[in-house]
Amino acid sequence: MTAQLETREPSTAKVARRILPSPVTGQEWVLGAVLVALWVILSFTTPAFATSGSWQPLLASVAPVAVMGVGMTAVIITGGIDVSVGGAMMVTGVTTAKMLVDQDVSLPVAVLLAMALGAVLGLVNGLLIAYGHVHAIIITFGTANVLQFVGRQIFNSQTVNGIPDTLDFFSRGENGRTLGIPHSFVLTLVIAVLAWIYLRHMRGGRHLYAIGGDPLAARLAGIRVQRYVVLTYAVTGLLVGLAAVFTIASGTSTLDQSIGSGQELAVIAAVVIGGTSITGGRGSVLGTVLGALLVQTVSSGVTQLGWPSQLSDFFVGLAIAIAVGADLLRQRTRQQRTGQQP
Amino acid sequence: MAARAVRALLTQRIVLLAALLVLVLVWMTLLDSGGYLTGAYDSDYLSAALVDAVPMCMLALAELVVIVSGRGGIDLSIGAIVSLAGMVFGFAYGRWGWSLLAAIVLTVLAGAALGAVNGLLVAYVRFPALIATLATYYAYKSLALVITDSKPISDTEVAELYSITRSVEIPVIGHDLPDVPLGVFTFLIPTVIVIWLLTARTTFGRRLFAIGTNDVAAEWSGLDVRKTRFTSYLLAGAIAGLVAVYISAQFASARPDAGTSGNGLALPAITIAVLGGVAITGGIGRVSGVVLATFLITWLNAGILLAFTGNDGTQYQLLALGVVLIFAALLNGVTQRRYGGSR
Amino acid sequence: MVDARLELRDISKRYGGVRAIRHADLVVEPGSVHAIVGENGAGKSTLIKIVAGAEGADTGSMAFEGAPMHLASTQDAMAYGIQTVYQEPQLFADLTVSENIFIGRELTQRGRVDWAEQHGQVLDLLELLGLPERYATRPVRELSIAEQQQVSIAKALAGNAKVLILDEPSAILTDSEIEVLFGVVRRLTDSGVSVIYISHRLDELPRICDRVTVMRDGRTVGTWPITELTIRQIVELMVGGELEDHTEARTPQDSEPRLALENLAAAGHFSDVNVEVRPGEIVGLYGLVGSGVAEIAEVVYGMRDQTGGRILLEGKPIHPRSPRAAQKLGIALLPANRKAQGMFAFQSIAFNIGVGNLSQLSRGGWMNRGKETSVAKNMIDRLAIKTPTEQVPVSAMSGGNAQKVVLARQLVERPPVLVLAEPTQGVDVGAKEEIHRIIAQLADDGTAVLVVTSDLSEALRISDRIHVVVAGTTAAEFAPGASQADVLAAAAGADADARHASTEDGVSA
Amino acid sequence: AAITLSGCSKKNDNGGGGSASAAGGSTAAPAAGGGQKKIAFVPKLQGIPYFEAMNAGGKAAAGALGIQWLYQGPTTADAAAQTQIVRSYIQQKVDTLIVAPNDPNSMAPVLAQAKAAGIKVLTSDTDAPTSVRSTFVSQASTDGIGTGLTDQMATAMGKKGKYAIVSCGETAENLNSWIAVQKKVAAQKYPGMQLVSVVYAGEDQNKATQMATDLMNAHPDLTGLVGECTSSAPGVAQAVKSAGKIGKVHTVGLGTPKSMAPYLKDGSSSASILWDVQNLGYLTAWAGLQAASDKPFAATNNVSSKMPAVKYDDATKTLLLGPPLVITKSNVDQFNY
Ligand SMILES: Nc1ncnc2c1ncn2[C@@H]1O[C@H](COP(=O)(O)OP(=O)(O)OP(=O)(O)O)[C@@H](O)[C@H]1O
Ligand SMILES: Nc1ncnc2c1ncn2[C@@H]1O[C@H](COP(=O)(O)OP(=O)(O)OP(=O)(O)O)[C@@H](O)[C@H]1O
Ligand SMILES: [Mg+2]
Ligand SMILES: [Mg+2]
Repeated sequence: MTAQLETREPSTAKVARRILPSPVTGQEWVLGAVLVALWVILSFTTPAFATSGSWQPLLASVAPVAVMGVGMTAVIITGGIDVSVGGAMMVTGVTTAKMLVDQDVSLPVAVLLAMALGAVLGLVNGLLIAYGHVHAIIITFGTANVLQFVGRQIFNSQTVNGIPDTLDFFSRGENGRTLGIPHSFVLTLVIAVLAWIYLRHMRGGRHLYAIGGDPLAARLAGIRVQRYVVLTYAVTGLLVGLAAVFTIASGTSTLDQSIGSGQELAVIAAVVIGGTSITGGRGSVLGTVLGALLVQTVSSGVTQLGWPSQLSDFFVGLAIAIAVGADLLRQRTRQQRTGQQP
Repeated sequence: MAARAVRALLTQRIVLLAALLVLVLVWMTLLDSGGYLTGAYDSDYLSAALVDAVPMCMLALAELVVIVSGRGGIDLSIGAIVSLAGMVFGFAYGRWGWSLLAAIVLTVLAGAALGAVNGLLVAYVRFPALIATLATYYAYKSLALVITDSKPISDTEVAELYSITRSVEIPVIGHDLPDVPLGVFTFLIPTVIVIWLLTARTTFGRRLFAIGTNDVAAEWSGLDVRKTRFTSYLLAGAIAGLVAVYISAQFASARPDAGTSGNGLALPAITIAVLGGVAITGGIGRVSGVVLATFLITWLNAGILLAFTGNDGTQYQLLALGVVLIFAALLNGVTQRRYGGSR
Repeated sequence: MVDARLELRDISKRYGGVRAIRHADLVVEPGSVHAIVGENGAGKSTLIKIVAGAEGADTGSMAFEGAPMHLASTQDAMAYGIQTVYQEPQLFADLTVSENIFIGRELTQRGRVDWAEQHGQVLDLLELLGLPERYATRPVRELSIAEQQQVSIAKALAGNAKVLILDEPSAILTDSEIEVLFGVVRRLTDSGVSVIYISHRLDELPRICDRVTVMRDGRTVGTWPITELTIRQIVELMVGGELEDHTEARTPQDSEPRLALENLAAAGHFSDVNVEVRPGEIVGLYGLVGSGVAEIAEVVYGMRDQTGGRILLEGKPIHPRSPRAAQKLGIALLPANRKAQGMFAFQSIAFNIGVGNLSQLSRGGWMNRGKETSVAKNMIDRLAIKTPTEQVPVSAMSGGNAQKVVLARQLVERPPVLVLAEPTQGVDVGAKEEIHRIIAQLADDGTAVLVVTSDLSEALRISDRIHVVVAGTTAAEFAPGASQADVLAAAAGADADARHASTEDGVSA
Repeated sequence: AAITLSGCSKKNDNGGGGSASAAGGSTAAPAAGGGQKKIAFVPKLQGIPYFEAMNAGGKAAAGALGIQWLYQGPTTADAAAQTQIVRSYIQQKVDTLIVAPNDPNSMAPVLAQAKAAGIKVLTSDTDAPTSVRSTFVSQASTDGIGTGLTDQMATAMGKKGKYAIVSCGETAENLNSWIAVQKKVAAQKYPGMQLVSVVYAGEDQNKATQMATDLMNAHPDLTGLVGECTSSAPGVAQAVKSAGKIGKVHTVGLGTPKSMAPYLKDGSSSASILWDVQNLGYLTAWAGLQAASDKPFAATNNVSSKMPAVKYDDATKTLLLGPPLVITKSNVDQFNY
């Protein structure tokens, strides 16, 4: 258009004005407030809650869910879903653990290996979904089962014993922390921030939202939809690999077949609590990280308060219902304000 | 003629499933006669394996109902409902000394009530179904454990209930046929018939498929969209309540993790429903497809246990389920483009 | 002589068994506005989708400024400077207007989207189209349909266009918005841009375009300078024959109104709507898109809340709160948007007809399947629906036949009041005729029919009386045979006190 | 379906009948050959060191005793998954079926089916007392384990202070009965010790670690943690180690030697109560063979050179491996599982 219509210099006043919607969504404010409130309440009711001995492990155990959540957020923004992350975590986890034990690989090699393997698994999902024209939930249900099989075959009915402390850098001991924060969580935050910038400020990120909003229109706008879809699953796989590394790092020196089990639901829960729309087109990684923190705070809180540990899932369910309910309510009032009928 | 058969095979899930089922049976029988199996793959074994098919098929039918209702319909909480309703059954029948019939009625009502909560959230509050049922999945699962302090109820009344799922000879013609688990007659067949009648022969079925096909058009046609969707979740809960009774009987104890231990019952049920041709986008799904898919997976699994010794057996079951699901789904994707849609 | 900007030769395109385009040719000159007209389904949209790279042609060749052009994607077309506004707005509801305009070709600086630069350009575009600046940062979800259409246009303008394709941009714009659009189009052509303009509003053509290509049945009938054809000639080329004049006026029964709207209002959409429909009468409610005419039908059918006035049925006030309630009262409605509001796509004809009449087709919740089938068969006969059996899914039917199925759903019970919203939108001439015949037949049988339409020729052709809705109120009433020009003028708000029957020749296509 | 259904039904011929497909079945395992007895064991869960060590013991017995040892476990610790496997073993016409049931009551009906099919039925590791099982192969008495754990905990904690238990499956029968004994013993012998909490982490090590951490935070004066199963025992030790509380919080648990070795050596775990799991597997296989050969158990049995005097209690029909073993850093390296 610039050729035909002389462009005005954007005045500084206009640029200064809010160009994008606010960087933090309403859902994220609510979540942040709820988290702070919970932390305050817990600090008063269980004195040890506010100590480093409490929040360091909490952050370390949030890291895997949150880092996978970053990928899952992107996947769900495009209108997809990945229920195979648990299986992928098992496969990457056991492979990495075996490499650590048998080959004595170094930290960078182990991390790269885990991420590369995860990315390959994600790539398979992505290719099947993008080019198979099948709904993501169906494909990933299928690959979840296949990955469970593959993981167990690699385990070969044994646990992986004597995992060396190569990965300690990520969360264990003094050199596993900076300013008291476990490196796994620091890295998760770094990745979340990068993802946030990508999703908010880079072309590719905006295209993911467009794809989730209307894939056909996205194609007509010249967006290579299939390529992006493949990419998001591959990146999710890559982050699953990293999450597997975190899990090994914060775990015991043995790895057993329970690794990854139930993670898909935990990750999806964190994403939806964070305000990402399950139908695609809307969402943010910041909310996902907060969602993961909320879930872990709730279950830790229940144990620390001395309530039956079986109750923690009840509160997780409640948290999902309330968080998403609040989001729905806000959307509805906004719609009413703008006078639109659904 | 051949082209038509191929087309039917590719475009009609029922035909594909039937062909796969025959393939599995023939293949396993061949393996058996070739001496590659560790036990006989015979009619007695297949019939005994139906014990597991009963709850699986019933829950897959429950998923059919909610998935067909559309707008992202799905019920992740169905296994948790089985757990929680099962505890209700355990209390009523095992502890409070209710009669069996009264206890069953109460359990089904409890299941329906738990399903109604999902229905309320999804149909009236307009939660996405995946989220609503994820939330109730966590909540119900937790409550089931908390209310009995995690202990199963296996008082003698419950333990003796096993009799309603044992194998029986089919009357009159049954002598030369294998005994069939009683649950097939007392639970599965009635449920299949009821769901089939509901979906294919009643106005509820018409409304259900209508809202699943096109929510907006259903509203414009004067249908009560919300009530219909609500009812579908309630119905799924009621079926789960019935499954809770069956599982309590089959395992002679009401366990608080009956539907949630391991991978739980919900994900396999959804998988079977999808394999049976229920479209995840709503509006498409047939009872016969789900029944065939259940039989396919049950008998494939039973065969795999005889074909692979050691831990491999159960591991290959996972592989088989995953591969069959992906294969069927991809095939559908292909046919949708080539033949313009399959039903 | 200079090469044409765009040259299409012998283009054909099939969709399964449908031959959407057959051996079509199109030559577009630089700096001109080139109209493409044709009946619904003639292949206009398909043709421009091929030019836009959204669909591939099966045969034929394309050239751009003399050089062969091969398009594998919309991106390829955009690289040539071919920008398209599709018939259905292709926008992303959760993204802002600003983002929508630049989606797929964001301006970037060091990898990051340059929001400031984009924003500056968006403000210019909004100003150009007469939209408020504050829209730039609003999610598209919060805009009206017409505003969304304008955003689509802005989106096409933001690209460096050499060819701008507008597929029915005016269908949902108001007159003043159309004026703005025309201004933009003229500025573009002045700077050498070619504009391909598709419209069903033939009266616009002389004002804006230089040449016109007529399509019929997937073929390009020919291309003429617009000055060489009258509108009537264009219509005849479109339908491929002489125009027959509209049907003779029917004589409505003289009785009390069955349906009466008294000062009916829905806040934000319309107010002071006054209409009466007698048994056996067909009343047209004509208004441009956005005039509030569509919302009137929604209120009568209980889909939208009324905020003032009264709806009287047989003289008694009613308050339908849902379509269900409206149906119980005896009001049936054919929705405007067949695909979204009417069709159960992959379900059978019998299902589609039966689902709106479940209480008649069932007892105690049990479907009477024999009756369902026989009713469907009966309807197929009555409405002359072309289908081998009643089990065919409506998704496999043509537009006109699918529309008849949706209509059939409302006619099973011979409703006392029938509201038809855009009854022939997206329907062929032949089917249109038949649907009009069916409507007349219904009226003859005593139904009170209210036709809500934005298609003037249709309103003129089938109504016994026409109310024109302007800016949300019933502004004028016309008797049958009114001239198109007068009604249009009234609709545009020019002559509010027109209650006369002119005999000037009106075009009724 | 017609193909399989057309074969005649064999419901009334419990073995010995020699039907066509039974013959097919036996050729499937040519190694079985002559009179080798088929002894099948169904663990609660596959792939965990405990049951895989039992499997190793069973395999050793197979070589020594000339039996065919079959082992197949479910992928999740789930009663339903176990019954499928049991059914397939019934179909394979094994001679003896031995089960470590996830839920004893749930297993009872299908065990009855196995017995009706002429198969000898035993339980091992976890009993199903209400079932038709003829013998229970017990690793150690419930009292022995509960007392052992409590004694070790008391020693480590100095017989006083607060402690907590991180258990696994909420519904696991044997874990719950051990916990009951622990509570009783502690109340009687160690009044200074106070059990503050019992939490359930499932079969998930990481969850056990997290819960143990939460417990230490909730009770800053906590000095003891019990890991009640093989996945939570290393989990609680890891939690103590990560929290830097070695020496302040003591842990004991039911852990397999290899997984506990690093923790025993660095002091984050004081002791692991277990038994020689491979011997238990061997004993299980041996008991299976005895049952299959219809040989009764003596009050004291010479099973192998390692197990010269295994006691049998006729009243409870229990074969007892022996007293529990206390694994500490001094003897942990003697085990290879
Ligand atoms: N994706 C498709 N698949 C199958 N048939 C199609 C498809 N798109 C269009 N058609 C068919 O191609 C023909 C031409 O359609 P097209 O949309 O080009 O018409 P049009 O001239 O733009 O009509 P309108 O004025 O209603 O917009 C019609 O018969 C239509 O049904
Ligand atoms: N969007 C679409 N997707 C798939 N097929 C379509 C689509 N639109 C139209 N068709 C197919 O195109 C065929 C012709 O459509 P079209 O609307 O041109 O019919 P027609 O011959 O004009 O009939 P009628 O006179 O009833 O309108 C239909 O049979 C239908 O199957
Ligand atoms: Mg068009
Ligand atoms: Mg048509």
